[in-house]
Amino acid sequence: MTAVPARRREGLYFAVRNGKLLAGLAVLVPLLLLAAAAPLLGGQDPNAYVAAPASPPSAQNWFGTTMFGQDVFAQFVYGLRSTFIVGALGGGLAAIIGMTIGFTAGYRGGIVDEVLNMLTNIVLVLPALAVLLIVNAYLGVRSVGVQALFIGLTSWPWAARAIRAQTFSLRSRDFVDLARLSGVRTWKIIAREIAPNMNSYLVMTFILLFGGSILIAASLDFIGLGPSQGISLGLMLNNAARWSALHLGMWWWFIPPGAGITAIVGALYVMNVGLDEVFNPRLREL
Amino acid sequence: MTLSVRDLRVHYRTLRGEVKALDGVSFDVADGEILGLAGESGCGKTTLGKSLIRMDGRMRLAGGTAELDGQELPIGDDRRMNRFRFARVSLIPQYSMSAMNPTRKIGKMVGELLASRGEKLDRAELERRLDLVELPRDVLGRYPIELSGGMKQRMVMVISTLLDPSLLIADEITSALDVSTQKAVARTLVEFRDRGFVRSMIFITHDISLTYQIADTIMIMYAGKLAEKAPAGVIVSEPRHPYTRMLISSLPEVGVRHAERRLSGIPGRPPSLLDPPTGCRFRDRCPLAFERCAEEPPPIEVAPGHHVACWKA
Amino acid sequence: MRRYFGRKLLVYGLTFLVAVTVNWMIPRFMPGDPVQSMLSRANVSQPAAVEAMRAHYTALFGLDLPLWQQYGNFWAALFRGDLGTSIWVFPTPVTDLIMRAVPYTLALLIPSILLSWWAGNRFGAFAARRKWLDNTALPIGYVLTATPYMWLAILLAWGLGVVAGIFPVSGGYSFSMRPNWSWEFVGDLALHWFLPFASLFLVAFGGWAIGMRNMIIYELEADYSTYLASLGAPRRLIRRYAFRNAVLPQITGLALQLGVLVAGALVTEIVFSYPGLGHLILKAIQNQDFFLLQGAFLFIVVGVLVANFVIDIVYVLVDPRTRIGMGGEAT
Amino acid sequence: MLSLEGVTKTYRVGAFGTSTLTAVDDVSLDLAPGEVVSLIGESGSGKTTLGKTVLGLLSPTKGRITLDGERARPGKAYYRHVQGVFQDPFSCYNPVFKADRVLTMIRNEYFPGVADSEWQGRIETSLSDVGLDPGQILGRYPHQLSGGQLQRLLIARALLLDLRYLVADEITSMLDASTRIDVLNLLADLKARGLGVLFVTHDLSLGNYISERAVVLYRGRVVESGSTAAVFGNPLHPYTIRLLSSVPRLTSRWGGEEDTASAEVPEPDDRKGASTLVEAEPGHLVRRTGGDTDAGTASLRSAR
Amino acid sequence: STTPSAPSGAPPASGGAGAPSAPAGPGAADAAFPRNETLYTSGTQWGPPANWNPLRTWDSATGTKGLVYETLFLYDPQNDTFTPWLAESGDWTGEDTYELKLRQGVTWADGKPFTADDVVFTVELGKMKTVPYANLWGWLEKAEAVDPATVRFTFSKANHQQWANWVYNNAIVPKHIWQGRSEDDVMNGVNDKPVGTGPYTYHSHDQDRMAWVKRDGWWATKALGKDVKPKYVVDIVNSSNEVAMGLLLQKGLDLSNNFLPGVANLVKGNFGIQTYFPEPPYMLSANTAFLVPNTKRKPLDDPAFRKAVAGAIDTKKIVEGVYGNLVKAASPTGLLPQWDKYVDQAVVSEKGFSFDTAKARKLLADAGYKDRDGDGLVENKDGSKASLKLIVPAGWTDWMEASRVIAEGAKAAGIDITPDFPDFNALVDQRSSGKFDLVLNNERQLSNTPWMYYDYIFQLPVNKQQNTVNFGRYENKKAWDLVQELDGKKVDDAEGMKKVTSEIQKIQLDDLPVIPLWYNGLWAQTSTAVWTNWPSSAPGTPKSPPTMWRNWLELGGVLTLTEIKPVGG
Ligand SMILES: Nc1ncnc2c1ncn2[C@@H]1O[C@H](COP(=O)(O)OP(=O)(O)OP(=O)(O)O)[C@@H](O)[C@H]1O
Ligand SMILES: Nc1ncnc2c1ncn2[C@@H]1O[C@H](COP(=O)(O)OP(=O)(O)OP(=O)(O)O)[C@@H](O)[C@H]1O
Ligand SMILES: [Mg+2]
Ligand SMILES: [Mg+2]
Repeated sequence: MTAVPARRREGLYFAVRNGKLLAGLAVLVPLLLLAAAAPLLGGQDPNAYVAAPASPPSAQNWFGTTMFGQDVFAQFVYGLRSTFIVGALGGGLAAIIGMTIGFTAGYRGGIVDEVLNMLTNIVLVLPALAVLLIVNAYLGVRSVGVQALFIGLTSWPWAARAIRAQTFSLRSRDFVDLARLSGVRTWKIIAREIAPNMNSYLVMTFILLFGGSILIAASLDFIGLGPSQGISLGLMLNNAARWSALHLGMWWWFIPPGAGITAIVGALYVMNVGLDEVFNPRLREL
Repeated sequence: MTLSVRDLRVHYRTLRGEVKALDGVSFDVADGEILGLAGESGCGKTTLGKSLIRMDGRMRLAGGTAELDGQELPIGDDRRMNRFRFARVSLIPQYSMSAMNPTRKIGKMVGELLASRGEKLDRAELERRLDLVELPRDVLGRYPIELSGGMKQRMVMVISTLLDPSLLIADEITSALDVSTQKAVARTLVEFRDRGFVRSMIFITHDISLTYQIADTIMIMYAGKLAEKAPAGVIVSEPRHPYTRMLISSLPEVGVRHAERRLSGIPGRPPSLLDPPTGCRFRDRCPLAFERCAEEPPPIEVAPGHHVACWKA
Repeated sequence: MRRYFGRKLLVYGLTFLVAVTVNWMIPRFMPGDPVQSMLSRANVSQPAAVEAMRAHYTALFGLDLPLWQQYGNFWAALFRGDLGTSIWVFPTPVTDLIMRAVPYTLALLIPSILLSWWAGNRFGAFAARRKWLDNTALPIGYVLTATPYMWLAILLAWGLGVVAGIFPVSGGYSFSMRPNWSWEFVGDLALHWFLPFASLFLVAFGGWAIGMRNMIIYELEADYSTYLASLGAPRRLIRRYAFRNAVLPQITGLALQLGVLVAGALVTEIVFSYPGLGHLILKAIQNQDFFLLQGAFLFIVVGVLVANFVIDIVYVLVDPRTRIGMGGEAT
Repeated sequence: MLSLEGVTKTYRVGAFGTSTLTAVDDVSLDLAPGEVVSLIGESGSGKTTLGKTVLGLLSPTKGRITLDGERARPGKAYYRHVQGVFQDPFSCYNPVFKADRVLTMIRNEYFPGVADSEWQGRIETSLSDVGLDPGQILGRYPHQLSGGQLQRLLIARALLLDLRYLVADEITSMLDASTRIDVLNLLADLKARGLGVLFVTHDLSLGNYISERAVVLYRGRVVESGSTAAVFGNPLHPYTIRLLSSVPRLTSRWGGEEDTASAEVPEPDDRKGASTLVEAEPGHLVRRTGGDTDAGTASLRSAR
Repeated sequence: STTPSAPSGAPPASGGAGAPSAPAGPGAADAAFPRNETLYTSGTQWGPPANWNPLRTWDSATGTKGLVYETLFLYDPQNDTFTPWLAESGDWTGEDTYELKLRQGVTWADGKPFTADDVVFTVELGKMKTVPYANLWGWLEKAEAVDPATVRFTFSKANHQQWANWVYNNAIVPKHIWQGRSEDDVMNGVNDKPVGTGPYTYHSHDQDRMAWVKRDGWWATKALGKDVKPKYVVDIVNSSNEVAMGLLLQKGLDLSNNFLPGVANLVKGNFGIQTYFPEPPYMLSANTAFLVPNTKRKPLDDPAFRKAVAGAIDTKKIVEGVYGNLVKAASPTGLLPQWDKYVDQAVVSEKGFSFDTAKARKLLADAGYKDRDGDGLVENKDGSKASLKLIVPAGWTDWMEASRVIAEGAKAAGIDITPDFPDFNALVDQRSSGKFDLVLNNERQLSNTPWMYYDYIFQLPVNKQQNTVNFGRYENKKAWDLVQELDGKKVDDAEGMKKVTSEIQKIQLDDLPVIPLWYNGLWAQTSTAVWTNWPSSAPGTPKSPPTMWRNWLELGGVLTLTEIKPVGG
């Protein structure tokens, strides 16, 4: 007998004791705060030329400056911002699509499932980044939003698959039949009966999509298909590589953005495992 | 005396504290005996079975001993217990359908299992036993998925008893089956005992009628404690514990009809094992309860082989 | 079985169709005229000459035809294995360019995928064995998977290349070398290959290790493991079985990850200017060579599809469950 | 009258839907108000499928279901009169929510206009009808209630509607012996109030306990049906006989091998046209296959 | 064997190894280029070498024109002199006739002699419409070989300046090999066995490199006593500037013609890397970066507004911030320093502009541009918003940075400019169809005549598509007439030229059809690890341009190869 209310309370109990979850949050929250406080910390324009070019970290420029005399720290905090935005938008969109398709396919079954499954498989085997490359390369407008849109549109399939499988197993649970016997309509059953049972699962799916979007966005930025205005961590890496930061020994230019991405995505992944342990009694450690 | 369990206490560690699933259970199983273990859900049947062969991570041996063939079973020590498993104590799990590695051919798996225990596979004997349970010999060359549910269950029965253990524990192995299959399985178990593949057996089920069909002795548990233990016929015909009595009288037999005779259940629910009440645990639901029941009744032997834990017995 | 593969092939076929169509469509509906930008690079001073050249190249690339005809021609050419002519490296056929780059990409991808898969699975299974190992290995795995490919590549290039000077940080082989089968040359190739390989390997390795570790924990909890343990089977046997069964989903995982790995290879190549497909794609983007971009993209799609199909077949071969389920002998 | 006319349900099975499986095959059945009909059969005989088909949760491949002569159309109107209770009380409740949500759901869908106080009254009536104390039930989570309580709550839920027929699919099989009997008694009481119950079970003794009529299902087909007394007292089909003989009883132990001979049941695959239900006694139907002559039946009877 | 096999004109058959694609060179022995005989360069080739067609000056392998095929003259921009090369001399023998005397004893790499027929043939190729110099035949009437050493050209219109440009800009191809080639072949042919008169011949190539090998019997050795020093020239295909920088630092590269921001640090540091000047601007100037306003759009159609824009741009900030002082701010005329003598300083000091935000504001106010809605930015005269976009190709990072500086300065002066970074294709589209506000451009290079720049700025008529000139669609008949007049001035008539340019500059500075920003450098950084005596501003060193850029070998790049010396050699 699995019982959720108790599980909820237990969930909290385990959550506050789960080292992985806490460690993940400990990394993520400060970065989030940094991103939120970007205008305070990084000045108005992260691309402004504020100091002597190519200078190493100092009291004025905590992370040093770029080849052009832009403050790396300012770029970093603003970059965090767009990274979080891409993650949230891209991951969010992918989660919405994945959920819609997963729920529909899993719940309706039959021909609807077949068709959606086919669609999912098609998008799944398409190498997403290659598609994004193509699309992005020809795209006139390049902004964080557009980038997130395309990432969202291509990275949902595995989520749809997973949600479909979950829905499929939940659908055969008697309470769904009971809801139908109460005359509840389909979408309401999905939203009110099935989805609440997958809360934790959906959260975890979103987390993974979030992290995935960040990585994809970073790759695109790095290739030079990033937002043409503003700054992002991937773009910083791109700039650093482009302007020979490696050869000029300007490590302060390329280490922070990469470390930022790794920290965010890593923290998300670790949190995901933590959540899994919290919600999955089998994985709980005593 | 094959098995002798004394004052066995097994607890589950949980967030809210220790669940005292077995709280001082003592009993014996004789050579060649089939002990039927029955009782309401949650009374500790599975816990008892598990503790005799392999405790899972959350179980803790809080006390008590078990002796098999005069030799102490190190039930609290997973490592040392390994030597006894399979060879001396074996198990037919409830989950026979999924008990075999899905990606290994059955024969190969059996061979590897035996080899890992340092035993040699006696193919002829194995085939004889397959014949006995009416399995074609070529199942050994198949994957578990290629077998039907009944076949898998029989295969697991054969595997578990391959080393002729002294004690076999069968936990709810028939509850998912329909009556005719259930009957066949139950009979096979008896056959195994009769042929000496196993010396004695603990047959766990919540179905008293079924236990009655094959067990020599029936032990009724209630809330982690022994309520009554007696030869099968005695339990059914002259139960002494009020719980046993009420339990048996709530069983609708074939032929009993509502219109003619209205049966009734036992009111109330068993106590929580997290923090069990003192004294007789059945007290709250017992129509015969009196002051004395506030004290815990010790199991007493009211007749040879008939143990009851009740002041009124 | 036939039905299974029939269905798979249908998915692959449709995917291919979609990919080709998207691929064909995008450059044609995007702003800008490739011929015009090619000419603007040519930097010819006289407008009249430019006009003549423009008409000439538009016809040469078949861009003057009605769209449906261009689409048809595209397919027809595709089946002839003709992906058109590169604008950037005029007049080299796109297929030539791709074929030249492919060996490098494959030399990176195949070993890094297979080795990381193998080693990651081994390591994951190994880590799940002991708590302290698990607690140290796991974070490493997570950091590795969370690392963007290019960043790890940059770090390696910086640390082992620029600072330590052990490995070269760009190119496929030294500029002083000329291709031949001498030890010297092969060694030089290997030296250039190592860093991109290592960065691909490491990131993928972390992912597999974690996947395996999680998977094997589930398998160790599975009924068959419990049963074996109850029968006193040694941990070794149980682990072996669990490993074998946990590897199976990892095979499917391989199919799912393929796209990501290919993408990883692309950005890694860019960091190291390794003359593979990724590098080619970057150049195609930078030089707006959409014929080349299309070709490279199609090549990747086809490659991924074929690899997926191979994995599907392998999976059917190694997992009796699918094989038997498909035969319909048992339900 | 709730009637099934030649209901057939076919599933697509096999890993890729390659073959079909007829779970319910041409079943006709009437359920009158105030009557309990037990549907008996071993696992996989199609009981649940049939039950769900009656409830409109599955649509029949062939045949039809009528309520008072009108074709049943799953929807609010139909469910006002026909409801179901399922085998596993725990899985009938959404574990995320409180148990009484099943009641709220009825209110939202059927009685949105009813005032709170009136609704409270109705709940209390129906809870007391099933012998539950509202104080112990309301506001609790499913895991805080016992299986018996949950099953009763489900029945109480159905009683909130203008309920006339109830499909009870193995509603006691997950319950303890002692709780089980209470739920059975409740069903019997409801019958007295004019409710028609389709009681699905694989436990013959339970079917016998509360029902007037019994229908024995074997691999999707009715093999025997008639009054409970006739089917249990004088089983004619070899399958029924085998089932009965396999039931463990407290009054007698299984004998030696004497009953295995009767376990030979005609293979289900022989779906020859000759296989029909014939009336052996008034109101007692039994399936005869082509080769299964009167003589065969006689020999089976003597074997008992 | 260790003897290097004699290089031949034809690329050797690929040696069956089948290793990464490139045809292997002759013999297995030279698996590696001997370092001390090889010159490694980069910064020219932007893609794998794909053709050796000298007519495709924009994408043929580097050195196809210059190392293999040669031009009639070389031009030295520093000293404004023409060096006879394949020609011995060229003179205007009449108003409309020009006679070319060819050098004797020049042979093609296959041993055939170079004659007047080859020159006539090459010029006549221009009769094919798609050949880039097809327009030559708009004013050239005929070219005839008077004798094997003499060619006579008869013009319908004597465009002296253009012709002077033509003779040093176009490679002569061998008639005996090229005749009979179809137009498609001439224009699109790979010409994978280039046979030229130059000092080098094809050796091998791969995706990321082009290797040339010195050939014996180059005419200039005997005729001029000049000899190219490196036996091999390996031109490394640019993958990124970063790679070039890495190679340069590791001494794997001798001459990098890449734009390497930050190189100033390396020059100052002890890395063995030099640039032409040891101090800012470090590089010679190669072309002018212009801000081109669309003169057909409001408010850019108003010269006053354009002037305000010009005055609002802090060019110094671009030069220092974006380029780290590798470039120089441009003079208001935009003419390169090499053309200083054509600048009328009086005109410039009277009409020129300079960075002065306050003045820009005043200009705006005077011209009637006011900030009516109080956002700090002026509106059009009719009150509508004047928000302008400055387009720069996405990915051109230095320009992107520069455009930010421009926008910043403009905002300060009250002009609303936002940088926008479309893809190159899209940009080209917008630029040529006139659907833009402001665009950055530097497509005209240094040459023998400022006419080149004026042609670029003023050319008429304005077509629907402006492909290479007058992107701003500026229409001024008078100016265009002056430009054509300049074209007709004799090359040695400096005074006559200046008179015309002075007139042009007046119009230019009044109207500002384009706004010169800075002079892009002739990016060149050299390493002395293997080769020394690189051209530089220091006394006693060669002054030829240290470059392998396409179209720069005939500006003296090839001479640099004859001047450098092996270390210790
Ligand atoms: N892993 C566990 N953690 C905590 N408590 C447990 C655990 N497993 C069982 N229990 C508790 O221990 C008690 C005995 O459980 P056990 O499974 O032995 O009962 P059972 O008699 O086998 O019941 P059933 O008939 O339902 O199988 C119950 O109260 C149960 O809730
Ligand atoms: N959704 C389904 N898809 C395919 N086959 C199904 C499905 N549901 C049931 N079946 C098959 O139909 C047959 C009848 O199943 P059903 O559940 O009706 O049997 P049952 O008599 O209720 O059995 P039990 O006593 O185990 O509940 C079985 O063989 C079952 O495997
Ligand atoms: Mg149990
Ligand atoms: Mg069922």
